[in-house]
Amino acid sequence: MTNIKERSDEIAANFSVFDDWLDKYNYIIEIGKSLPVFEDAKKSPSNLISGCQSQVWITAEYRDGQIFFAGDSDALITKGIASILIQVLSGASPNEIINCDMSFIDRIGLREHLSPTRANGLNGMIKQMKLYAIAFKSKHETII
Amino acid sequence: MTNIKERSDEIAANFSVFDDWLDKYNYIIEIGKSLPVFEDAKKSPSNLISGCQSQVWITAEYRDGQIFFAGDSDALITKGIASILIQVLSGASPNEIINCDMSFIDRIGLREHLSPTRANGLNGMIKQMKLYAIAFKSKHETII
Amino acid sequence: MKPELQDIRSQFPILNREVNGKKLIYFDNGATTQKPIGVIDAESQYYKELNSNVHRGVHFLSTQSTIAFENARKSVQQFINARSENEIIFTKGTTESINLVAQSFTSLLQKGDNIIVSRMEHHSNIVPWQLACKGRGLELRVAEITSDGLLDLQQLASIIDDRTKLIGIAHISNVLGTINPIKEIVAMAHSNNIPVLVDGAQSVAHLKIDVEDLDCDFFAFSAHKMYGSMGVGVLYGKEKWLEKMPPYQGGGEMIKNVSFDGTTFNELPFKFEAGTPNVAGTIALSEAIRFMQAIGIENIGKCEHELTNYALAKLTDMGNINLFGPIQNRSSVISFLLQNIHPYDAGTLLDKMGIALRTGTHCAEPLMKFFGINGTMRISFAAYNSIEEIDYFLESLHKVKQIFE
Amino acid sequence: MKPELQDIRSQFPILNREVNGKKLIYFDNGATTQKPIGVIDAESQYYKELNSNVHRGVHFLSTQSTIAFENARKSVQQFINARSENEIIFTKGTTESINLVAQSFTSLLQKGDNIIVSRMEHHSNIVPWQLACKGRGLELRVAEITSDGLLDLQQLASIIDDRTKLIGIAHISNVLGTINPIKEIVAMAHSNNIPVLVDGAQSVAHLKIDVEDLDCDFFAFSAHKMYGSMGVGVLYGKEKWLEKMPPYQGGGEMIKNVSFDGTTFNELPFKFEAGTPNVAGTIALSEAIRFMQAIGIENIGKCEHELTNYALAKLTDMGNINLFGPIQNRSSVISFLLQNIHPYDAGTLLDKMGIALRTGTHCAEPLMKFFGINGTMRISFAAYNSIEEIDYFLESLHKVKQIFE
Ligand SMILES: Cc1ncc(COP(=O)(O)O)c(C=O)c1O
Ligand SMILES: Cc1ncc(COP(=O)(O)O)c(C=O)c1O
Repeated sequence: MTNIKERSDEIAANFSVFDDWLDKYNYIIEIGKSLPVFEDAKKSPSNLISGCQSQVWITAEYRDGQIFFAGDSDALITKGIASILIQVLSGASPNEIINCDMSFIDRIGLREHLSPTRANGLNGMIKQMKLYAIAFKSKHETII
Repeated sequence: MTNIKERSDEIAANFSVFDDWLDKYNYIIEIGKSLPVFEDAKKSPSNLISGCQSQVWITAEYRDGQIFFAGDSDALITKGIASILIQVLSGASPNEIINCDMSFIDRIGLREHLSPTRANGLNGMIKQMKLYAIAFKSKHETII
Repeated sequence: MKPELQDIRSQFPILNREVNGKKLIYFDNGATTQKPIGVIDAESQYYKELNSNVHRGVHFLSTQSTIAFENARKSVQQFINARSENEIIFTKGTTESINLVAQSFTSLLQKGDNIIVSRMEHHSNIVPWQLACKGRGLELRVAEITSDGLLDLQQLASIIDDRTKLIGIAHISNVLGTINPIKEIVAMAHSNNIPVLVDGAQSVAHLKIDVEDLDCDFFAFSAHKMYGSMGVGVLYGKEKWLEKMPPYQGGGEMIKNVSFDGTTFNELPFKFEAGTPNVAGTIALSEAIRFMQAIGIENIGKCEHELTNYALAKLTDMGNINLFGPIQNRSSVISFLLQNIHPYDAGTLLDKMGIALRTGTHCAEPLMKFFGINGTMRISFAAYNSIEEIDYFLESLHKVKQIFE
Repeated sequence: MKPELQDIRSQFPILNREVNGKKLIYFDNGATTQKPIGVIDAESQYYKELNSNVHRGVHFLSTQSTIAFENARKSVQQFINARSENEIIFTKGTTESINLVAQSFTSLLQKGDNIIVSRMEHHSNIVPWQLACKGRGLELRVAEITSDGLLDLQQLASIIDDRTKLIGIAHISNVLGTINPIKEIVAMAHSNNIPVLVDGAQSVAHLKIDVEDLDCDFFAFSAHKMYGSMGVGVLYGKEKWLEKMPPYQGGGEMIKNVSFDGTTFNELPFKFEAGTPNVAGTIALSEAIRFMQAIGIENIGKCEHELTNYALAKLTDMGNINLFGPIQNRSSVISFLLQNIHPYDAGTLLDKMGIALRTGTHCAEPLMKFFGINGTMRISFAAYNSIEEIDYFLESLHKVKQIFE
């Protein structure tokens, strides 16, 4: 098993081969296509990340100390970004997610998506995924 | 009898001898002192020109087609300016006052007092004096 | 490019800049226009030479600032042909202008009265009324539109009744480009003694505004959408209404006398201008008006019209595209969707190509719902845009389509 | 003149100008401060390089504008030591900030509740409450002052009861220079569960503001009184209150979703920011903060304190003068009257000598009434003022006295 750091380093390395923005975005779109199918039933308002121009849904499951995320978006670039976050964060523990360092987003050249502009969903997705981690932590880890 | 034009030309001529602002203001203050005594009883809210920093009161009387103004102020410069207006406008007919050209104020170098700043009373005084003229015109001249 | 257009463009420093390594093409004028150097300099010159608070000072800077500020009011009055400077209230923008009316005017109404706004309004001409209606027990009615994005005048007539106390309507839709028939609406409304508020945010930079001719009761707009600075707006209101309406905000400037026993309010327009105004921005607005008048507002409209027709024709030719709004008698705002491509995806890639356009709901969610969509792409033109820019944009749009095919 | 002061002065282009043929001496800082070139340039650079609407655009300029705008919010947060950026609401000025609270907060109250403001408030911290009280059936109570211009804390304690729902108080009086004991007042108020609104218009440029330390619930100020642009203000509010309060104005930005069936509002701070904000002015405010921090707000305060003590001593020596306000623990606002000389007369002549000071009621008529006067002359200092300027002013004041003798 790899950890968040290793997975994000790997993604950053994959991105480092592109010096053309178009190739980079094509790659993001490709990554999005690799996301497992997300059933329409899960595209509910409660799973929707609010405030972004594209619709993006994220769900999370807790299994044996690890969190697994799934998601989808009606916009391909947003879907690709969701997919990157899901790849990096899925399988980590609540604590790892709560404390994880998101600077890899900068390294893969997606910093513009981190802007406080509410149009894009990246900040909203990260916030939601961390909220899931906090919720699972308080639900499961104080009991154990 | 002189008319508004002649009286204002005369005042402008008197002012033209000063090239120092201090002399000019000393002269304005002097002119103020020449105003006839204005009884305290007439210093009522209804005679007060509103909106200026100094208190200035203006009254008007109609006699045989002519309007005669009186006034006072608690500030000497304002009193001087009131006095100039009273000298120029008193004795004129309502029509003359309603239509009179106030450009002499510019010529005597008091243009700054004409600013839309509500701090000074010049605009307010002129407005009030013209209002008196309008009122007297409608009261007396439509009857005659 | 025509030499006149070069002349205009050269006044806009930002048009020389590159974004993402590409020459900037700014097609987001509906959101805010760029500023000519005359406007930018007017504001900085003010701070370098004249800066002072207005209206109350006896000193030179204050007097000069006041004169410049009140002259700006005069420019605005003449620009929109208002009868008097008392009808020109400075606010911080269209949104505040509408909120002022929504709060102050509705305080004169009775529970059960109603207000009408249209389906195509910007949120700024919806939410203030929702808040006021909720607070005062009024009803908000909706003037519906047709599928080609025109106001349905028959339906409008049918929802007016004797409890209708105001109609709020955009002069031009910020999504569809529809130019609403204000004079007709005003005639209909006035025959029922109903005042009309016109949201002029999208028209003031594109059409000659004559409030006397329109005969509307209120007209609201923002300086920043007409080559002026941010933080300045105007509310035009007929004196007969403004006189009746209570003050909106309280503070300095708007009072005649203050005491704890009772406060009296200043005359128009000051009654509605509480606090230190944005003097620099207001003076810059008069410079923006001068800029527009130097070109001629009709000339601006004509050039934009050409750009709009050209773009509409080319976009239609492109195929696999949905265009929203009327085809004729429209303004230079074009909303569209590429089939099977999310506007956010397309907008993100076009940005990489240097093109600034807007994607999303354009603060008009009820209108989006009407069309059953989540958003559109929107291009909107100003005096400095060119056919060449549109050609580059069309090329780029082709590339985007290829990427997503 | 000290070299540090020369450094500061050289940043203010307007200080080089002459008025009425004399070098400008600007002592009207209580009304508005002058702007350093960094602030002026920040605003014009924004329009030359970055201008765009914020928050909703996907394109480069919009993203960069949004980042700069939100960074400005962060600067303000840090500058006044707020806990979160959500507590920083941008408005158009102190007056609007107070109106926002006066309308929105009082909507949570019941008929018969009361609000307290002090006798020494600026109209901007009186009239909004009068309007709100009238609209909602609340009572406005007055915290009285002593003849030396200090708040009467005993009387304040005596008018607080269990229907008291808010206390509004100036941090520093714009007439007297009194620095009110905010922490003491807050402690008294909080022990009765009453929130406190501090009008910081006159303190923010002179004292280090720490809202956590003051523990006030609201703090309002204007950029233009702290070296920033006109048309920008701040309302700090504790999140617990802002969360409870309904929106003030409606429009773009402040909503989450809009429909005619029901609209939901955005999160803090956006819930209170309807319409296009003054992005350029807000960015310039962060530059004004940088300017102040570069000198050090404590240093500014110290220099102003020296100027104030010097001027107070010399004015006292002059004789035939009435000084208002406390002698110690005061700010750099000095109000006075020359015996038998009308402030307007003196101000007019001093203006001719190049000195900009303020005369009149200073938007504090209830305070004028308390002292039984119609107005005062007021000088007020900022970071760029000097002892030399005060000397010239004193000389000029002597001349004025001679003229009227
Ligand atoms: C104490 C005080 N409060 C409020 C204000 C109002 O500020 P603004 O006009 O910037 O809204 C002022 C400014 O004159 C002031 O001195
Ligand atoms: C039609 C319309 N109304 C109102 C507004 C709001 O203008 P502002 O944000 O300047 O207040 C806009 C701007 O987006 C608009 O397009």
